[in-house]
Amino acid sequence: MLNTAKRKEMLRMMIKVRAFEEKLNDLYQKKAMFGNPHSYRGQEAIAVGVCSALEKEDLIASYHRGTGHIVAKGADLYRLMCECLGKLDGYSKGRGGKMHMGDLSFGFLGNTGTVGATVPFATGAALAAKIRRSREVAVGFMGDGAMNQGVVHEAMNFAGLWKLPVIYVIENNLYAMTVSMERSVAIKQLAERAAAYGFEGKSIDGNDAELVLDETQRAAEKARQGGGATLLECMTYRWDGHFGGEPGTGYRAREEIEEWKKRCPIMGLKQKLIAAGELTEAEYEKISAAVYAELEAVAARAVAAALPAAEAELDSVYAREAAHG
Amino acid sequence: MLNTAKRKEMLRMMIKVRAFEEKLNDLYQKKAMFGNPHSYRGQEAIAVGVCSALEKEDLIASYHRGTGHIVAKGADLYRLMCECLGKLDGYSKGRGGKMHMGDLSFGFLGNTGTVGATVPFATGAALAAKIRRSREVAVGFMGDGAMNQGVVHEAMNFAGLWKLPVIYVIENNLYAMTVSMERSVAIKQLAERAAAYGFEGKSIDGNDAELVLDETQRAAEKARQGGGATLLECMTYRWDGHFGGEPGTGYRAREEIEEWKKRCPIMGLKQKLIAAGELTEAEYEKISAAVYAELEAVAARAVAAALPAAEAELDSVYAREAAHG
Amino acid sequence: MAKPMEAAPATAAVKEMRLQEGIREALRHEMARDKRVFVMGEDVAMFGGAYGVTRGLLQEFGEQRVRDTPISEAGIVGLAIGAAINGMRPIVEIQFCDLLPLCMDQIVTHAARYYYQTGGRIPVPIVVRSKFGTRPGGGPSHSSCNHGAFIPFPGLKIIAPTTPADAKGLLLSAIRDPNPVLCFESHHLYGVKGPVPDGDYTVPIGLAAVRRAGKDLTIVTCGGMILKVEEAAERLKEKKQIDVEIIDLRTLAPLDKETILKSVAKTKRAMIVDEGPIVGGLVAELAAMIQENLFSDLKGPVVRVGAHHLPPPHSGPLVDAMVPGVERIEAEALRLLGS
Amino acid sequence: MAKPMEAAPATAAVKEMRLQEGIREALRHEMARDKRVFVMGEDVAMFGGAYGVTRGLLQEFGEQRVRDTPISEAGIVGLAIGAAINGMRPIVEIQFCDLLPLCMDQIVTHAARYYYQTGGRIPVPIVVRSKFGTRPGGGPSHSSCNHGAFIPFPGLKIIAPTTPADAKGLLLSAIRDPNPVLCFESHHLYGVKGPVPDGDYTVPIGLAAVRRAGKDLTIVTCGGMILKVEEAAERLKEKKQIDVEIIDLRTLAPLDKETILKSVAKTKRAMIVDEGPIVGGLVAELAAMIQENLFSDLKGPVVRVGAHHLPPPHSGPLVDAMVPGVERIEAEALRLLGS
Ligand SMILES: Cc1ncc(C[n+]2csc(CCOP(=O)(O)OP(=O)(O)O)c2C)c(N)n1
Ligand SMILES: Cc1ncc(C[n+]2csc(CCOP(=O)(O)OP(=O)(O)O)c2C)c(N)n1
Ligand SMILES: [Mg+2]
Ligand SMILES: [Mg+2]
Repeated sequence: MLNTAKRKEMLRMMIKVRAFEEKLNDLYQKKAMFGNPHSYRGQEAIAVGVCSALEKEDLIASYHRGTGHIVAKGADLYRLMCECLGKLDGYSKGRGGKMHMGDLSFGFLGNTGTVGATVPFATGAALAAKIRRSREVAVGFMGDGAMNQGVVHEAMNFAGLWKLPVIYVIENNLYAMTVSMERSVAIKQLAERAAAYGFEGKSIDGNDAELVLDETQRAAEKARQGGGATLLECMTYRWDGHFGGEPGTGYRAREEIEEWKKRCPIMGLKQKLIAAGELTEAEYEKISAAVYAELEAVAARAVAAALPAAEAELDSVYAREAAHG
Repeated sequence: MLNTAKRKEMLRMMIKVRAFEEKLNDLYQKKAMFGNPHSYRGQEAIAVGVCSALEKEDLIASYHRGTGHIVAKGADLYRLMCECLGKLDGYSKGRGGKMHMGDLSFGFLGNTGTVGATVPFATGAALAAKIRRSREVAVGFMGDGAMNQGVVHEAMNFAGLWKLPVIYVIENNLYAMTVSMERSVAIKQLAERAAAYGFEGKSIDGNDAELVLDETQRAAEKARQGGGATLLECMTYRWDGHFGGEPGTGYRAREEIEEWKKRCPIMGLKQKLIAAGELTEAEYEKISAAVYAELEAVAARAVAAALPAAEAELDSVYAREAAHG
Repeated sequence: MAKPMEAAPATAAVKEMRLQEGIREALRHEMARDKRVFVMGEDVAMFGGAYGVTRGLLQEFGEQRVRDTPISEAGIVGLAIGAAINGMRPIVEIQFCDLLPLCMDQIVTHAARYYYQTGGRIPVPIVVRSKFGTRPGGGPSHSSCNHGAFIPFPGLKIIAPTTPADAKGLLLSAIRDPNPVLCFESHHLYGVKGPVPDGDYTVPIGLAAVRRAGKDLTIVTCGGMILKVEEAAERLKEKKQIDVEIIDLRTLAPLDKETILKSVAKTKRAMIVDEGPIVGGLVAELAAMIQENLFSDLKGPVVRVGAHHLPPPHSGPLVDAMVPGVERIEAEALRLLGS
Repeated sequence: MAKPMEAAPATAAVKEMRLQEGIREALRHEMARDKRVFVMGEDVAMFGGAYGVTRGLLQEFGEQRVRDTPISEAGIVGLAIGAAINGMRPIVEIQFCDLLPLCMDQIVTHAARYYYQTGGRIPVPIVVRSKFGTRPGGGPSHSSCNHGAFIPFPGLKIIAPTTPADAKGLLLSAIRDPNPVLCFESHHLYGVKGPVPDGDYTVPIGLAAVRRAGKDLTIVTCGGMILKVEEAAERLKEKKQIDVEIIDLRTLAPLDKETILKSVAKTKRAMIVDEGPIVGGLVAELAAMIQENLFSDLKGPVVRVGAHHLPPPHSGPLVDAMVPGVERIEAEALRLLGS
């Protein structure tokens, strides 16, 4: 079992992930951001559980609902917030927005708004590790809806065939935008599909951060030993609408939403820690307050930051220097 | 069990399918055809078993190795041969060649040279039947290699989700061009993938025409009853090279080729019929001779047929009349 | 080619509605008229489409003919092709045109070539609707204008309605057309209102519309850019007494050369304004075609005004700099007119 | 931009080989020099590629770096992108360009935009090799020329070598380039022989080559068409004393405007000859660009000579009618020259 420090750090990180979403939504409501947020609230245990199991050199690929993964993998909150707001200080200089980023300095392969498109990136990153015998493991995050994209099928077949050190993490929040899983596939659990590619698939409680961490560690260990790919289907739920401005109630029953909110990943870990005498209410409040305060400061700076100069970026499309030095 | 007449008809059709391949290869060697043949020799039991199980209104979609399916579904040999030779009398007026045809008059949805691309056509044809409650069943033929195409994955998921009246027939001849199945997927049998889409998958001896017919009938019956899709993986082997001019020996052991030739689908059914006293050697020779004679006549006519006039076809790309009258 | 019905048939009643609703009118009208027509796409049924275009269709026509799909663009188009071959008239929605490359093979290699490659035996009457338009917050995967990228592929028809009435009339033509038709719907125009005739009428595919008559300069454009071009034309008139003739393509393939060349032959100066990339695509084809046909009449080069050759950016100022604005259109026009 | 190395470095020995082998030379040279380089594609390892380009690489570099793949074009390119992001230099073979639409999304929306959309943090140095060229027997799915269709998409570099020496030099530039590079290899040129210098040299991307000097007319072309254009030029010289200047683009994106415009400014007449479609694509961009820049110098319109706007047919006579032949090139040139 994990030591107290690690468990508290995971709790703190989940609060951070959620606080970021809440602050971003706040700025969105105030029309301070370009585009829409895709709230990660409710799914925090997955990003935090997975990233807490990884080592520094390990890599993740993300998708449209990516802010949670990016925060959990160790992004600088100010630069991330700036990117959401289209500011020059953003990771992508405001060019990409939160759906289009990437920075290897914290092991982030990148994300994009095209569902499923980055799954082969994680797979290819794992292929690179295999070819040059380096230790890193790659994680491909995706939503349940991505499992019906052709390129995801193709990528997973490669991973099984070549025993690549990759972990596929499906965040099954039961809906792809407004379409429920029952209306997208004819199987009970998406983890069943791993068998079609010749590797292990497992469906787990995605709201239990420690469980997610354990399973990720097992999968990463196996990958480093040459055991190949693993698919982890993490069952979870998105608390908010699909994106900002979409309430998420037109196609989901209020009871269902309430039911899932009772299984809050943060509250779950908090109660465990308190029950185990490793945390007090007061301590929790202190941690939480500190995180939210940090976000306030970050947001204030990001709002004040400069937008990119219109003309400056116009020939930014070709890389000049030889790649990787 | 099938009656003698039907069994003999299947035998005759398999000979016809093979004779067509042999005649086409002959013309190819003589440089009488444009492009290359993709010989179907060795796989005759699949095309004939499947098509013998279908009713007139049922539909098939084919692929690059399609001449066998086209003959078995009832194409006119002269027009098919003309198409191979790029003649104006061809089904596609010489525009498409044998890889690009389609004619609903004998239930042929069409084929194309893009591996896997017609699998969604069979699926969509089945969707049409479901929406308007018509009786026809659609068959999607494909090679083993097609199972790793994204669009095939997407189409099969639709079929499972919507319980469409479609039958997927994988002709698993163990190789995709020069790449063996072991070097393409990490599973033992491709039929296992049906589970990922929520319908039944079965791996059977693809060189036993009667077995193929039985399984196809079961699947078609089920489809007509609203039971949805079935995947039939028919294990078989291609006797010749991938296409004309490619010997097929650079990546396959001679022993393997010889082994499979011993399991000739035509000889198999012939022996059964003789053993059952339903056929004599002499009778067989008579049937065979008649078929080969027919092919000689067809080829002679096709060779003598006119090529399309160069300019005539230049604005043939848009359909003028409203579709379907 | 038949004369287009520019306005309501004298008899028909007219309703004011948004372009989005004009499209829906066409879908409803044809689904009621023709049992072969059905609609499928991501979130089109229960939710009524990401932009509300298909709202109410599920309730009116039922789940057999209005279908939510998994996230499988290539499969969606592929199934539509198969259903069309088997006698149906599928209409699919691809949520935005950045996703068209996912079904590119099915569209350009199969749907577009099927009629030709079957010797004219099998037409593929499908309609693929998608949204285009570059806007802040969309970013590189959600905000493209790739309408021009489909022009080099034979066998496709491509439309881009700019008024609610055209939207209904062009969609009806598209659904009834025996060929695959791509319909590009502008993000900038969904909300634009205008009169739409009741009942059955079509706007023929292949016919451009002269939106403003002028003698000094012809500006050819399509989709959302029409708004900026019209404003620029107003300014040029006010400030400099320049009379701009505006041609709204409405159909991108096949191009209405007759209307375009007639106008340029008159004004002797042509400018192409498009939200798509300045390199390749629509602006290139139009400029090349016009100078090929009217070289000796032209008083200046055919000028291309398009988006800078970049992925669509996320941040507002970057988008503003990339996409042609009224000022840029105005400035280019003045440059061309040498004033 | 650095001067291209048109010929062997004075020192280097020269070997006569086919274009196909020139490509292989580049792959071997760079795989030996740079451990990050690896090759994958359908049938490229054990079989040596559908056209033999990668023959022997498996034996020389082993199965880790030379990989046969399943039939998964989008996956192949997607994995290449991921491997490139993680520090490798993947070279993938897509068996023929008709299959590029299957990986269109990965190429144009992701590989091409990644550097931009990550704020310049992550380049994607991949090379996608594919065959183009229309020939009898290929038919609508196996015989396309869609090289021009990629021009509207920012972030890509596109090359099309026509000599064995260029093939080696351009491929070496492509593999070392930090951007995604599409390499179109002509079916008609694989077998063409020529001298190839030993050792390390590059032909820079972005530089066209003047293959024949002339004063009367500039013909811009690329890929397999070079053979027909050179023959037409010979005939025009013999029959009519017409001096044609031939520009072989070698790089389709970014275009070498300098070389093209310099030539046309001199000859005052330009013709674009391409195996791709006459509508849209490469011929349109070049015609539009040239008239935009040299309108007042031109003595006639920029003439486009391309394939008729059809899917590539199967039957010989149909292919001959569709693809520009020497006669058509010659006739168009005479028409443009008014003789
Ligand atoms: C390929 C593709 N198709 C459609 C869309 C539009 N879209 C954006 S998010 C989304 C739903 C994704 O669902 P899921 O993969 O389950 O992720 P979630 O949003 O639930 O986290 C859709 C359809 C897209 N971005 N990309
Ligand atoms: C999408 C696609 N990729 C690659 C090719 C080139 N190619 C033609 S046939 C073939 C092998 C097909 O193998 P399989 O599906 O098993 O059919 P078989 O030839 O064995 O009958 C390949 C790779 C193609 N035609 N289409
Ligand atoms: Mg989901
Ligand atoms: Mg096979």
